[in-house]
Amino acid sequence: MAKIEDLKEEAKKLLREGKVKYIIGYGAGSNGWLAAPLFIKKPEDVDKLVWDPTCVHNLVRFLVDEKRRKARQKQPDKRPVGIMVKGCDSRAVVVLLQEKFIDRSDVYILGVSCEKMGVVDDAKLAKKLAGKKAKRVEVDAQDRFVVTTEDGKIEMAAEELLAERCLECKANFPVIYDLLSGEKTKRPLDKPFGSLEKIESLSAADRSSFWKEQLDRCIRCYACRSACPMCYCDECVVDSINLAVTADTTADEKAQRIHWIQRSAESSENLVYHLVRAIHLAGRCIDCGECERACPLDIPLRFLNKKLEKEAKELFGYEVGFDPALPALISCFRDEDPQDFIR
Amino acid sequence: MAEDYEPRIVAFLCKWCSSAGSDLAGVSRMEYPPNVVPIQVMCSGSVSPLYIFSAFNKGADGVLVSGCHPGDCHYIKGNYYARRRLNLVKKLLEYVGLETQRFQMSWVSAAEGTKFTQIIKDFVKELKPLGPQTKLRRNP
Amino acid sequence: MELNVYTPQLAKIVQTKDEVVGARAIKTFRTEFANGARFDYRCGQCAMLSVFGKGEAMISISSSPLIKDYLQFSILRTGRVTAALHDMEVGDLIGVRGPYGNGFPMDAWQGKNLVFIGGGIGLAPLWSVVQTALLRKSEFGALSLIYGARTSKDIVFKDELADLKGQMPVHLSIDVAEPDWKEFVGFVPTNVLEKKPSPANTIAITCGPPIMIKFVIKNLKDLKFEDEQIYTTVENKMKCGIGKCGRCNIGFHYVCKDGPVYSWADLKKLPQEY
Amino acid sequence: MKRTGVFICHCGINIAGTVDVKKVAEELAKHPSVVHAEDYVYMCSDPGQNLIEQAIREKKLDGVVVACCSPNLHETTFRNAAKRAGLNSFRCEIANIREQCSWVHKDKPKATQKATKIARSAVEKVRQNESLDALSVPVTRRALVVGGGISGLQAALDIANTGFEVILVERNPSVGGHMIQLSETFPTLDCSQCILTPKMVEVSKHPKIKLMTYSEVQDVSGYVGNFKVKILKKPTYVDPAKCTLCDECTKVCPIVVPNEFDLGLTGRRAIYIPFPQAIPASYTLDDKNCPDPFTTIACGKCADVCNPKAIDFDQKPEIIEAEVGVIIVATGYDLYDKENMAEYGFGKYADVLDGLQFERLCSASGPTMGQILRPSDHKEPKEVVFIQCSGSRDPENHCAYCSKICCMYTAKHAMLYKHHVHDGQAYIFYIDIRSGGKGYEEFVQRAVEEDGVVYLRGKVSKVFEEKGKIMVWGVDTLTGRSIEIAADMVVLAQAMRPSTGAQELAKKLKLALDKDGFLAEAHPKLRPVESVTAGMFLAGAAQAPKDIPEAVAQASGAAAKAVAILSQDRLFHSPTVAKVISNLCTGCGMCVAVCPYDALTLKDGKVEVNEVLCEGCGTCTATCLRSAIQVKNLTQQQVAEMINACLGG
Amino acid sequence: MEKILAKKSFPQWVKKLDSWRVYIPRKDEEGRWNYFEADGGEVSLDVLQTTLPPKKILFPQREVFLEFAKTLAGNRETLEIKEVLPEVKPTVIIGARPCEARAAWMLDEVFGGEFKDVYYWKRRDQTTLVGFACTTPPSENCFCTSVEGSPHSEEGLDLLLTDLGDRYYVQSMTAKGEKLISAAKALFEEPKPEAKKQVKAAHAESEKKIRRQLKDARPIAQKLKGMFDSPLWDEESMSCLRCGICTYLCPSCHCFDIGDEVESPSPLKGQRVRTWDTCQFPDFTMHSSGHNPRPDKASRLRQRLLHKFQYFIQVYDKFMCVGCGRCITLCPVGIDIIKVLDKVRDHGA
Repeated sequence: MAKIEDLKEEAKKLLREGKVKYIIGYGAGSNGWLAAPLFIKKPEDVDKLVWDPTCVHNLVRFLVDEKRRKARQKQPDKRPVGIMVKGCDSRAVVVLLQEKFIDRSDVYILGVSCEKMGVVDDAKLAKKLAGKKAKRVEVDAQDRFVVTTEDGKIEMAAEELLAERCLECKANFPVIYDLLSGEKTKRPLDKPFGSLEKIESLSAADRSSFWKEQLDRCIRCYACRSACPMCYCDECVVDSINLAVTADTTADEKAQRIHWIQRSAESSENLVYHLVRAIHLAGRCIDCGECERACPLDIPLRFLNKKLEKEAKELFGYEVGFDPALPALISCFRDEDPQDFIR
Repeated sequence: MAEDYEPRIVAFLCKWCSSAGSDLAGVSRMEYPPNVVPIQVMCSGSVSPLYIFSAFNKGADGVLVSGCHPGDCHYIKGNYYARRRLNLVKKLLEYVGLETQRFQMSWVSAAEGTKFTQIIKDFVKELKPLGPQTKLRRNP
Repeated sequence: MELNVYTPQLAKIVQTKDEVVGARAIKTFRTEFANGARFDYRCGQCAMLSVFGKGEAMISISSSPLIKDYLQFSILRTGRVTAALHDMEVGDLIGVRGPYGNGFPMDAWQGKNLVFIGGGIGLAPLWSVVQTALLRKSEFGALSLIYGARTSKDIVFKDELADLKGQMPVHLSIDVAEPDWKEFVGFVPTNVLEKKPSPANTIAITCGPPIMIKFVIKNLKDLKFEDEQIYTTVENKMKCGIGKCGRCNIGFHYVCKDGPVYSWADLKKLPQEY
Repeated sequence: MKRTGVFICHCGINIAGTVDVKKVAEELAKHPSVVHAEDYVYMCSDPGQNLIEQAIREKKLDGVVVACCSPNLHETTFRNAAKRAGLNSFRCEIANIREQCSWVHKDKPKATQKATKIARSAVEKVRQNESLDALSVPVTRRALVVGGGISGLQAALDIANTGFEVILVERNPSVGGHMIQLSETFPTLDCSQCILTPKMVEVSKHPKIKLMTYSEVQDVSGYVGNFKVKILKKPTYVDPAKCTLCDECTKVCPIVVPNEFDLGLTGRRAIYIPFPQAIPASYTLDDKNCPDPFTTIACGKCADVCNPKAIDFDQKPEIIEAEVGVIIVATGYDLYDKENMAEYGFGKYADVLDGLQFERLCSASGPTMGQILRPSDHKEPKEVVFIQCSGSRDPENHCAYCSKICCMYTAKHAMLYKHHVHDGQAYIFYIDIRSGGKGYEEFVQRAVEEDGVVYLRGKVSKVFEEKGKIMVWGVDTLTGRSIEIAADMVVLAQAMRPSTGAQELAKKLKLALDKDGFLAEAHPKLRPVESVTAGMFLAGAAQAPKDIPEAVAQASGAAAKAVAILSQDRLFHSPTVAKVISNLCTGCGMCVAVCPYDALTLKDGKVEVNEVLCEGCGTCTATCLRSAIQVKNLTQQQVAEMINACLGG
Repeated sequence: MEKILAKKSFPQWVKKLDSWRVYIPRKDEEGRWNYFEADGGEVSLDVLQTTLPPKKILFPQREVFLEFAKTLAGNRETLEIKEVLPEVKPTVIIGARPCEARAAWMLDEVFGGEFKDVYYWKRRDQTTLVGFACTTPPSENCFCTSVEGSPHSEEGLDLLLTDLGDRYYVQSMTAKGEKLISAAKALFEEPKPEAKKQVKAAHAESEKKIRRQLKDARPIAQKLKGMFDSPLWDEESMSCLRCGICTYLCPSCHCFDIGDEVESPSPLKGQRVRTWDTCQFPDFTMHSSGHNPRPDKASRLRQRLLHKFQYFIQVYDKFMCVGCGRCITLCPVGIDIIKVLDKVRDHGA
């Protein structure tokens, strides 16, 4: 993992000179081993920044909050926000730029490269520890993980703890940044969509029961869409109520709000909700894995999004998150797009 | 499956080609099963994935989207967007275990009454052995 | 059988009247219970109305509890349920449950002058008090009404207000001048300052948009009304109507159950979350 | 909307024979928004329409559904009826229960159930229809005609003769198109140039026609009645006003290139006049070949000998902007590429020609002054093989379609050949003969009977050169005999293709192409001269292979359509266009990217609709992730309810 | 009543409860704990914290209130309303944590009072809660002792089981609890005096094992009254995602929505249902005019904390937090209610 001393220096300078409003970074969490989002307004707090494999969050999500905050303010502070991004997170920035949700001048991007590492998968860690609780997770000089529990330290090979998405990462370094910490090293990648094979190889009936079992657990807490930087709509199409209401919204508009699905957490409604979410993220999901991580019921949501990422690549040669000038996946086509499924 | 099971199909037909093709089937007095209820849309490009999910959610056993042949779109290129978007929808539905036969897309021109008829016949025939669609359907 | 607090009684719409048409349409409904259910309530209380298939909306009752034949509601077309209500006609069935909330302490006001200050649809909850006060006229001192709306077209109860003028001073206002308007032009709070109701032995009761209430209260204070002399109602989003669903609270008060009527003395102690 | 009326048409027994119309009316009456439902034997009849009008007035209906035949037939009828009764015409919807129900089913209960669903779905739609008024825009009373062949010339003249201005754009130095290259025309054997040149002259002298040759359409924006076009005027380096047509320049020009007019059978200089009767009558210095691409030096000899000093090397390309109300596209055809017909030795053997080359050989103004001679040795060919369907009607290898005119012109060629070479023999290989047309069949008969042309039914399997002869092998499928002809010349009736560059132009004009690359008409039967874009019309072979009379007819048709627009004060446009729900829009621009009409733009982070450009296709709706853009009267809310109605019950 | 139940007899006892619907926590293949209906399979109380508390059994996420349908009799349209009360079968929740039972004891207040919630009480009255004292804290974020609870608290419970190695010490607090014992009398023994001593010691020991602490919860409640407008809420809510995890998974959170679900628009047919809702969703308090009294994350975080630590105390003199720590453990961005309240306590100090 990159050392971030140079980044801290820059952060201090930015805050001291008032070039950024604040900096979104990672700090130590108070609950267990995981880092937590940290919002730094003062240069003296910069030393609270941490960078290690527990920095799993996609902080780009908070740019959405920042935009909403600015929209509420009468005279918003137009200075950029500093933000720490990993490779995957940086691709989220690219998508937000592509969709003109933010302007390049809204952000000062402090890129950190995961280099050969990535982030820890909490489910994998929990399984390894079988009930014990980790206090710290660190990386040693040999790029192995060292997990500290109440009963002492356990060493593990990186692959055993790294999130699946990190093992399938296309670029484990930021693709857009103002300052980059670390090297642009790439992990060799044989099967970029290898983790899907398990589900793809099932029969239709088995896939159906797999997803039913998974999605029946959903309680519609909407943590998945709340954690997602691409789910920035003010009003989600699956919501049955209007959220984006202004003085101009007519009673008819409110009355005509479509009930695509019910709020009730039932099998069919959960499935449709997640299908809508998946299709809306097609060509937009950059595989930061936050939806899956945030899910309290451990629904493997990443498999839905990753599947469409794979199809976009294989059917249309579309790769998301590298070029802000690219049209969106569904707002372009190629004459040779496959149509073997059409009669 | 019970012999008298009749699948319920919603067909989104673009106004200029497929709906006209379906009209031609009528004018030519071709016969096909009455399982399909058509919804005329302006262009296959306007068929949102939400329509498809919703139709299945409200109880459709099959959904058909039919538009103009490539290059033939009344709106120049709407069917190309539809082709890309609905391919993703199809892949996604199959991925979550919906039988592949349940969602279909076709190109039917205004002159292809016969083709339209054949597509509906085949669709109904393929859906019958599958029985009612329960996966996306609310309160099946 | 145990009473189910969530089950509405069926009521038939027996009369409708368009008060205001256009984008901010207001319609007045009178309903009668289909099965002769009893419904005793106090001025200022609300009822939860159901349009089956659309949902429920909490609406204040604008008829006087002394009139037992019907319930009257004046409803602004603003969302899914109220839009559906506006589409209903005489003979259609809705659901009614309630009454909910505390209501105005009319008995405590005996012997006092009452000045009603309303804006827009805010006249609806006041109307129940106005009607009741008229029916019990001997119990109160002088009555008067200050009421305003954005335009003359937005004024509700136009005919009733004309009749009311024979029974108490009625001061009307509109926000922006119109050719045929003879009365005050300006906002309601300004009209309050203009008409200068005396605080002596008087209770001021104000209903209307939050911003209007805020300035009415400020102006009443300037006219030397004490906090205890000012009453208002609070509106918040409600679902259950009985203090359980958790959304309409201001501080530890559930507006549906502990409100919606507050004296300014009580209200100002609570968080301003409405 | 609460007060919907539903009217169910029996259409005699067309509907009532398979659909229990009473039952449908009964079922629809149960719908909460339906206050009136009735059936009648012929809704489209006057009494039927009266029923509708009466019900609207008496029951204060705010929506009408007529369940009857396809909306393509009587939508206007019933919308007008609704309008007469004081209802906005967009509050009337058609439920198609004939073409899409009664005519295609036999089981009455099931057809009745389906008809009920279709009608219910229409009720759900109409319930939420907005009252709309047609959008209106002023008209620029000027036409643009693209292409100066016979179709373009005819269209331009027809429009100009009604008094409207026309801009005629032709990319070549002269108008005339392919027709001017022809020698005689079938079936009358008129001299092609003789009948065309008067039209060319008329165009060039017409006060209402602005002729722009050697020019190309670069860009088109706007919408029907109000197009803005950019036309690139390429420099000719010769001032036609000064040029006296003395032809001194060509004599000194050192650069020789193949002559397009003679299809490469002859050469021309870099400074040239395409043909003697060219309009405008002026020389063009072809800057692709001068200066010589190899030496890159302009020798300037032409300027030296030009007495009137008409040559100006400083001319620059010019972009001319113009506003027009309508556009007629008449970009014509080209013949199928030589490279593609290598199997017939085309391009390999000098004496294998295509039809147009043969026309030049026959033409009195041609390279041989009307004598038919072999290009290889200038000898008179004694045996000539004509091959029809060269590249046509061959879906596996070439074009799937029939090029339509080849049967006729091949007969003409064979005939002309016989007229020139009396002792020669003409053979025609054909698949079948398509001679539909006035005097066409007689013409073919004449070729056989009077001129002794030998028709051989079958395909040519091989063409190769042997001892100065072109050997043609084939099979006569009528007799089953193999045929071997040692020919002196082979003429291929090459397939017709859309002209080069037509595809690019179609993109600029946002016109649709059919699968073969010809411009697509709005409706194959009912709107054959209109394009899919309002205000743009098609004429001639750009739309499909056709012969001269057909091209002229279509050109006149297109001109009539164009004039119909130009003679309006204001134009009306369907108001069922996109609308933006602004507070949901995040300004991502995905809809802007998909709009086929550039009707959407981003402004201050929100999308705006140019209602006049929008055609209401709804592709934006399906693209928007937030349902923030909807097509009026076919909103997602409406479709959602329609889906419900289609599945319920 | 106090009894001893041998651990090996525990499964037999569960089997004997066949006239009840029995819920018990179980681990699925992926290692997630949850309450499941006992299906005759293996049962044990070797349980860590379930993701979802047993709240969902007393207060299901979706509950049908009534069914409505329009029917056409002849030409007369009628609207039929049918109340749907929950099916009432006696239910036992075995292995509920004492804190989870305390939450039920709080929900009893909410759903009781002047307007009794029949749907809740239909279930509640039929439900017997068998608690399992936390001799090992089920979560590292447990802090029940800070909010007037304990790993062996009895509020809301009918029976409390305490692990004494090879036996459970069984305390019955109610007649409902005793009924469960009577269902398999033979399996239970009278406790010996030393067992009583053991259980006391175990309980005392269990309190010490609680790792996290919120000091001075009552004074914090007092202090909160003055902190409504503090900038603290904004700072602490910066990382909030506005998801519903903290509240949906909270044993005591009970906010709900009532809405109509239409099955068929024509002829009208549908249900009125109650579903869970949460103060953390922006639409929760939004008026139909678009005005929102709690427009931002700060006001929503404040509402969650004040509801639990101020308002509820003002009305019922109880915290509306049982200290189970779920909101801390499962918050995707590590918002820690203890840390936030620590800041409240230390605010201005």
